[in-house]
Amino acid sequence: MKKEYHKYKKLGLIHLSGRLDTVEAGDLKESLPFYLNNSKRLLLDLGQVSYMDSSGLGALLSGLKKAIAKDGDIRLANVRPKVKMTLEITGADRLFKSYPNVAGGLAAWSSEL
Amino acid sequence: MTITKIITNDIAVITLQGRFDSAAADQFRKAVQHDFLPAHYVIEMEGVNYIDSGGLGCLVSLLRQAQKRSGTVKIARIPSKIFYAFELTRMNRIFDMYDDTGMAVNSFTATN
Amino acid sequence: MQNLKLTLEPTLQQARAAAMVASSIARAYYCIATGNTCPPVSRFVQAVELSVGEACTNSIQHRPKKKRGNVLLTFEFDQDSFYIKIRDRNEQLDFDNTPAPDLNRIQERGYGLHIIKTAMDDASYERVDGWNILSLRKSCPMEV
Amino acid sequence: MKALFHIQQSDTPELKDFFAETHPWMVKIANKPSLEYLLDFAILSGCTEVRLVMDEPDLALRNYFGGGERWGIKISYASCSENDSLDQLLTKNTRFCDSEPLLILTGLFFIHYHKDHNYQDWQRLSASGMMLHCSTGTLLYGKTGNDLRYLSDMRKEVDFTLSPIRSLRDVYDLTMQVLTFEQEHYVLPGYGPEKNILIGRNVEIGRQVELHPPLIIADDAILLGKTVVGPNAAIGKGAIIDRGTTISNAVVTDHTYLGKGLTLSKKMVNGGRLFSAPDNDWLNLNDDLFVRIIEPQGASYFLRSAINRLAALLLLVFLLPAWILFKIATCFTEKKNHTTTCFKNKGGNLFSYTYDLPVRESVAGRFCRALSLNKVQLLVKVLSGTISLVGNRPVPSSPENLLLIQTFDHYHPGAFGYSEAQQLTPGSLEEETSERFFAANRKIANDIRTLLNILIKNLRTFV
Repeated sequence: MKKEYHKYKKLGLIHLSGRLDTVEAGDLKESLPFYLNNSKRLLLDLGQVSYMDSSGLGALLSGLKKAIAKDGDIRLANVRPKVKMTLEITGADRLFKSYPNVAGGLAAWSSEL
Repeated sequence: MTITKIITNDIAVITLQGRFDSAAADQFRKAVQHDFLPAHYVIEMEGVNYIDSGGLGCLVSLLRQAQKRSGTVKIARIPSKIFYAFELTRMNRIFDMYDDTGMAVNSFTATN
Repeated sequence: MQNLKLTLEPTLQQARAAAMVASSIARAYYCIATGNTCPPVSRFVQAVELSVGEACTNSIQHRPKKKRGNVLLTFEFDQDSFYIKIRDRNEQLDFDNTPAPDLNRIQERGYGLHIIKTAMDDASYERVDGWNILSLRKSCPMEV
Repeated sequence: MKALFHIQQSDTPELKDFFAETHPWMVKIANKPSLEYLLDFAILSGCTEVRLVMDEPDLALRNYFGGGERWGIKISYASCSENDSLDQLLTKNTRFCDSEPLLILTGLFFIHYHKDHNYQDWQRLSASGMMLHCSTGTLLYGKTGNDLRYLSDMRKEVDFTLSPIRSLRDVYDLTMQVLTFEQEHYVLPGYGPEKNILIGRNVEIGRQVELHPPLIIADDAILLGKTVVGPNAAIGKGAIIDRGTTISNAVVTDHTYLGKGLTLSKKMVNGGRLFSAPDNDWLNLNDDLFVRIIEPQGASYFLRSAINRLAALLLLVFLLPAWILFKIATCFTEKKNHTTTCFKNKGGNLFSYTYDLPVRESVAGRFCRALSLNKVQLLVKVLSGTISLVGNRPVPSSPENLLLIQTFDHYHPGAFGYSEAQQLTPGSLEEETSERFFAANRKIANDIRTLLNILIKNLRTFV
């Protein structure tokens, strides 16, 4: 899975791509804390993520925990239907604020700060 | 297995009775081999109470021969008892099946 | 567990006989196991008759020219299942890797094993000191 | 009157991927095969014989519908080649078609009707015969099969409607429609404790389960504690809904497992496949934690699990006092206190239990083994349904054992292991073979025997 990190003022943006499954989850889980140290507010662009299973979700959630501990947040942008389903059945869609697209997400979020 | 043949203008109606298994295979092959070969066959199977891969094999090879002469083989009056064997081997997709022998015969003339 | 043993001369006539015996035993078993009378057209009986017929025909057709070994047939049954074992002394056969016939192509031979594998609930093969042992299982038909 | 139903696999490409092995006619609308609705309709219309014509035979369908005994009619089967015309269809089934008035349904669709209405007098309705279309099929009626050949499309005022089944969305919508508005219109499986609730045979419903009508639950389904079902939920045969999961406006098909604490709304689940109605899209979620297919095990499995738990409970009742006393007595003696993690199933899932009892060598240790107190921890696992009472000796989790497990058919760990009874040395080949054997040939009687053997054996070790 590919990860691309950009910084926009107070926000960190990560473009993820590929499958967020058992194979990849561990890697993401480990890397998220580093990004969080850099910026405690992370917007994950899931536009290129085709599939996410329980372990992928687990990684995101552990990230979210750490973010909130730093009173930051992790939010999602352009979530594909297939990934959205996973979020929905687990109820995780209520934990993550998500935006239809990245630009809108960045704008909306930075305006909150 | 008893085999009766009626050949009318290049359509052979072959009526089978008894067990159509590997033991009966040779008998069947002999029966359908003769100097004048019709294009089309209708196999009437109402009286067949058992068929196995040997029997099915015979039917397929007959179909092959018929197709060489641009003819075909159709099955008539197949009893549900032996339909199972046809399904297991998907033969039901290779052969057209009619629940009336006359109709099977007519179907040739209809298509020609 | 009751069981019944048959020895077949290697002729196709005997294979036929075996299949017919199998079907009548299967009928009897159907009645005993389910307590219902067996319908004239029963998938269970058909499956057993076909598979036994195929198996015996196979071992008889594939026997080596010189050797005239017999084929041994065993029926066993309990509440749950009807078991059949077919033993012969032919060459080892590659039961698991014999390709299933391409059912979309018109093919004349090689349906025997396919029929057995699809009609039975379990079909396993083993080679034990010179014997081919084909073990078949069909579980007891559900009451209607 | 007779009826002839005709379908081709090519009619329903969209359903094929999602419902995989299931024949389109066996795809269930509110837990009832789509074909059965048509069958009921035909019977209401006064049909006494029905012929099912399909290009792909299907065993499940055969076993379900059989010869029609269950409906008191005669069902016969025939095959057709791909894209046979109506004409060919009639020709191939002449004998069936030409004796009586005939109803033909060709294609895959649903008929909205009402079981209390009268559909008998087609004659009066349309002496000349009639033909109704929907985008996925056609209904024809004629005095003889032959008449049907020359029917022209004509609208008739009838009090039933055809609605197409082409997509997953159709299946979902129809199920919802039947559940919400039309439950009284059809004969649906299960009995109704109250209005708009239908529950099948030996359904296990756990503690604090909420049922919100309308809903329908099929035979052998299991709802574990704190699950919320409905409104508008259809739970399939032998489906298992794990703790705290919420299901509303959703369909769970037969033998599907749905994991803990999930929220299933506006969705349809079949095995590992998840369909979302709003997105009108589905994904293959191969994730044991969320959804997966359950190997159909039949009622005996559920019976067994029930017996297991009951027996475990009894044992606990006997053992607990001794165990507590023992704990107090030995709170100062040297203890071996460690957690063992073992494989829960062939899939490689894990479960673990802590073990805090005096070392095997000490007198106390031998005493507690004699009373099988070392099993208390495991018995709790049995109650929770994690493992069974009698089963395989739990295999500790390790990479090499994982390989073993994956080739270990029917592996099911138990508080009391088969090989324990026979005093076979752990890890020996004899042990493994006997474990595999018993796992494969599992019998309740045998389980009981094993259990008693072990208990007695343990007692012997002390005296």
